[in-house]
Amino acid sequence: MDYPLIVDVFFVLLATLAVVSGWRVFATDSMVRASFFLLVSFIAVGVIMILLAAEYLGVAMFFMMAVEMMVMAIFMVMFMMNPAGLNPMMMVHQHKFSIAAGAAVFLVLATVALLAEFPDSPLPADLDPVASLGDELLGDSMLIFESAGIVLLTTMIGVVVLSSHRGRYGAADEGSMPPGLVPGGDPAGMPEEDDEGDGHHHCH
Amino acid sequence: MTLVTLLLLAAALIGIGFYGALSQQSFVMLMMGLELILNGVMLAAVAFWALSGAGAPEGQLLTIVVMAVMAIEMAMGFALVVAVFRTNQADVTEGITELKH
Amino acid sequence: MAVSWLQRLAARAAVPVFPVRGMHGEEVLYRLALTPGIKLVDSPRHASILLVAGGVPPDQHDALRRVHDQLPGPFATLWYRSEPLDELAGATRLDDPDALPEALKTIHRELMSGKRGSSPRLLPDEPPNPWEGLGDDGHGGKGMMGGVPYGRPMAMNMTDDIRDGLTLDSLTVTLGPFLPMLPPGLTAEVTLQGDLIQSWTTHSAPYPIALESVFFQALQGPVPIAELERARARYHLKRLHFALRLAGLDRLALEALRLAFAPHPGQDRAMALRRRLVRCGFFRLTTTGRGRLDENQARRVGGIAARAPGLEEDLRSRDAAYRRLEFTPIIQGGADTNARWCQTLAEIEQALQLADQAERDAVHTQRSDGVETPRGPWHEQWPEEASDLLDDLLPGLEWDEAMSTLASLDLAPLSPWSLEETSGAPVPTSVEERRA
Amino acid sequence: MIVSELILPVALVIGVLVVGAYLVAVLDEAIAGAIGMPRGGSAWLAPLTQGAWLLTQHANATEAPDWQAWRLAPALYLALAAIGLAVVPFSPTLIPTDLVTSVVLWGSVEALATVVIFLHGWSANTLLALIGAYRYVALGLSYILISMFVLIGVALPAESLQFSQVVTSQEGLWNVIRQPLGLPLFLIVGLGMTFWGPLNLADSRDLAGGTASAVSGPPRLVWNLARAAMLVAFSGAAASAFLGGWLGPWLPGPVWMLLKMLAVLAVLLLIGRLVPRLQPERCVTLMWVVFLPLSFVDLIWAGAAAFFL
Repeated sequence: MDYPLIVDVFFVLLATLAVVSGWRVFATDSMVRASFFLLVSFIAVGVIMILLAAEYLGVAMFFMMAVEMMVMAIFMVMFMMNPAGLNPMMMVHQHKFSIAAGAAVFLVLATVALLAEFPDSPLPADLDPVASLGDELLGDSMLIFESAGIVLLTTMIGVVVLSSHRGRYGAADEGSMPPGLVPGGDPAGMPEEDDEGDGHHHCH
Repeated sequence: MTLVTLLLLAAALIGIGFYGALSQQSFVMLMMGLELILNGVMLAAVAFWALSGAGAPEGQLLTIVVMAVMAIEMAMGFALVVAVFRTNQADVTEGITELKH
Repeated sequence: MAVSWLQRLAARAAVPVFPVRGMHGEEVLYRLALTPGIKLVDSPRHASILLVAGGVPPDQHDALRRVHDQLPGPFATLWYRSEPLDELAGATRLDDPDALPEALKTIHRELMSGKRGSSPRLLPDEPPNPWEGLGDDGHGGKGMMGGVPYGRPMAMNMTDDIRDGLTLDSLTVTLGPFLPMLPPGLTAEVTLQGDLIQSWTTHSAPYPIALESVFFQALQGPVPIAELERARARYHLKRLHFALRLAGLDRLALEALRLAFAPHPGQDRAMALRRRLVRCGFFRLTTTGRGRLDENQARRVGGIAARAPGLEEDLRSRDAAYRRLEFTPIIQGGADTNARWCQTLAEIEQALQLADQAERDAVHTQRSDGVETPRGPWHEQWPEEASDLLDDLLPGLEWDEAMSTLASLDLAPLSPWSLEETSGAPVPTSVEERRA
Repeated sequence: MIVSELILPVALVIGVLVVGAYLVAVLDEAIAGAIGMPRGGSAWLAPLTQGAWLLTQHANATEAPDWQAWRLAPALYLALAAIGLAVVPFSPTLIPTDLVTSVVLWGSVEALATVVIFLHGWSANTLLALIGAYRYVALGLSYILISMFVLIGVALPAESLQFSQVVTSQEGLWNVIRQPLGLPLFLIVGLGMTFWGPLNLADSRDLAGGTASAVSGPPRLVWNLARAAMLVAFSGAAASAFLGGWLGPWLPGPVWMLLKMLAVLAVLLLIGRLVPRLQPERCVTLMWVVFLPLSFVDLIWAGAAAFFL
């Protein structure tokens, strides 16, 4: 399928933007910038999707990722000690191995892309991508779509439980303990050998 | 913009994401690596759908599913970070040597 | 001449003034707020004129220099009843409140047309906290901990969080003395986590505020109750103006101020103001059930803060003249911000009603051994300065709640000078005699 | 072809944004004067003189700001307003960008606005701006959901995610009547995304201007302009989604559209002047406990109405 020249020009620009900002994610000191670089990478890919006629997916990418990266940035601020990047910062492990692994993955996938033969069958001219997606979601693949919905709901509940301050038997940071079976007795349902003390608190 | 160039772009994004996921100590940065991998996967899926799959609707569906996976990954990741941070006061991957409390 | 065309247009803009509220400088600012063509702004970055209203104690001159240097050029300073800093000896000084608006407009015009140069920078343009990072990657310490890279500790939290159990980064800053949301002169060291106040240490008390001379005269002998009560209403209305402006209700804030400056403010206008406040949702949307004082604190602050939770402390009820006017102290059932504003509005109405009644019968006060000031009872001693109770009160509140709590509390000490003396109005002789 | 596909839409969007932003300032000034604020000079001139003053004022620096983000944020916010307005149809033929998924694109503009506003407060590296940024995120994450449900509600009867189809679907009955909850909820979203009036949690007075508290000169002018432009873009979206866009008797379509946009603007600015700023915690509670369930109700209502009518 042949695209007009202007589309190719845009594609080259967007591809460069996507890769450069994707790389800057791991090369910037500021954690907030890192999350927004990732957002830029996603937006560039989203625009490429729109160029590919996937109009719904491209636009959905914008708002999904905007919200997601906003939350990500807030978490960065909360958990990182250098969120603003005022100090140089490099928190990596197995660095050389990771670079090699990343390069290897790229090379393998690139080889596949270059050498494999893919059928050349572009979109039919009369296809309405948005309507086709909608028909699929609420037609043949409804089960998959609804399962995804259920999984998301389960995730929400699980996440709230995991991150909630209140445990079943009291606040998490105070060491929630089940009550005894008899008044004043040992906590119920705790293994005998579980000795309270240093075992849990590893500050690396 | 051909299928090969699109796939090369996807491969580059996946490669960078792979590097990030393996090398970063911080949980949140690690998740960013995973997201970047999924970014490449989605791009590849849409590229196949548009240029090689004759617009089969399952191509778009796959992308939607990947988006859902991303949301789940994010949510679970953050919940883990919060839980680990509560007990260990750290958000680095080495912080979880045991996950019971 | 494109530039001069732009400058001519800029010269016609409403004059953006950042007021530094020094001692006894507030009165003139209320008048400026009602002046068309002058805009009092909240951030020095948004101003072209720094108006220092009232004196600033020497130990706060450094803070004043910092505020001065925050104004973006071109800017000028105007010193109203205040001694310019030594470096700015040539700056305009003015003592006449009536000449102030015109002077501000002239300075702005001259500044825009280039006739007047920008005020010089007073402090060197260098980072206040030089880089002190240590360690391999500049983390500023051993491993990844510690260090003070820019004179501030790394964003790590060593104190326990007080709300959600996540010990996240905290930020310690010094606020005041010229932050427009705080009472003028108040400085505090505050640790914030997001917008949650974790700790608050008051460093210096607010500047004293001046009461109208009629309160001083009431300690000398009988004064007309109408005058006394109108002065009381005016005092509360000015505080209400500040709080309403803070809540984004500019129009009603000005309404409160207009009522305060009206020659014969009637009770009906105060009631109308209260009705409009209720209708626009001020009590439901903006004020909070936070900032609760316990009984000791309420007694210490005195006045409205004491009567709102139900302490019937009011020197007026000892005065037979007030009793003849059927005065009984108003009380509310709560000790929080919301109750304090309800109390304030109720007392404004009550004061204006008493004034109307007293004026009809020309009633004078009968006792002069003590007077109930708007700030609390002034009997044998002054109403006490109570800003240190903020240290207990504010931690745990969000920024917005803390600011509205601060606005609802009247913590400043009373000035030994009357408002008329400090703002340039003719001083009633009795005050002079008393001081002599 | 280039004229009709590139220059005309761009000129239309920029023209409406600039004139609209100016009108927002004039209207706000006029409303302020009408309800009794002291006024010096004419409302028509005030925005121009204020703009000229900001152009002559120098742009300041703070200690170690995130320069790129700090300077980019106002421009990006303005660009978002332009993108938002670009999908608004002015007549069946006069549509700057007739994207098939324009309603979803409007949703993304709202989400990206949150990012940009956060960045504006974050990058200044000063306390009050930072608090404003944090607060705004809490607000932004709340109103985006409400907006999604309300917008799905208008897409239902149109059976399309395209604003022009949404307008066409209102030929019989405007959505403001068909879905009575929709427009009020959407106006709340609009106040949120421009942090105007009661929902001004980002640039509020208790933060001395919040995210804009440390900005002066031309960047502040761009920021103020972008806020006004976003209001204009929002009024366009609201007019097409609920007030029937270009539909109307006697007058040509674009004129109807502009009139409806002005009406929405007037309502928003009036709310901004009359209602106090919400306390942040109460605001978030209201959003999640009252308005979000109401938006569910709105969606169910819209679905039922689309099914039975």
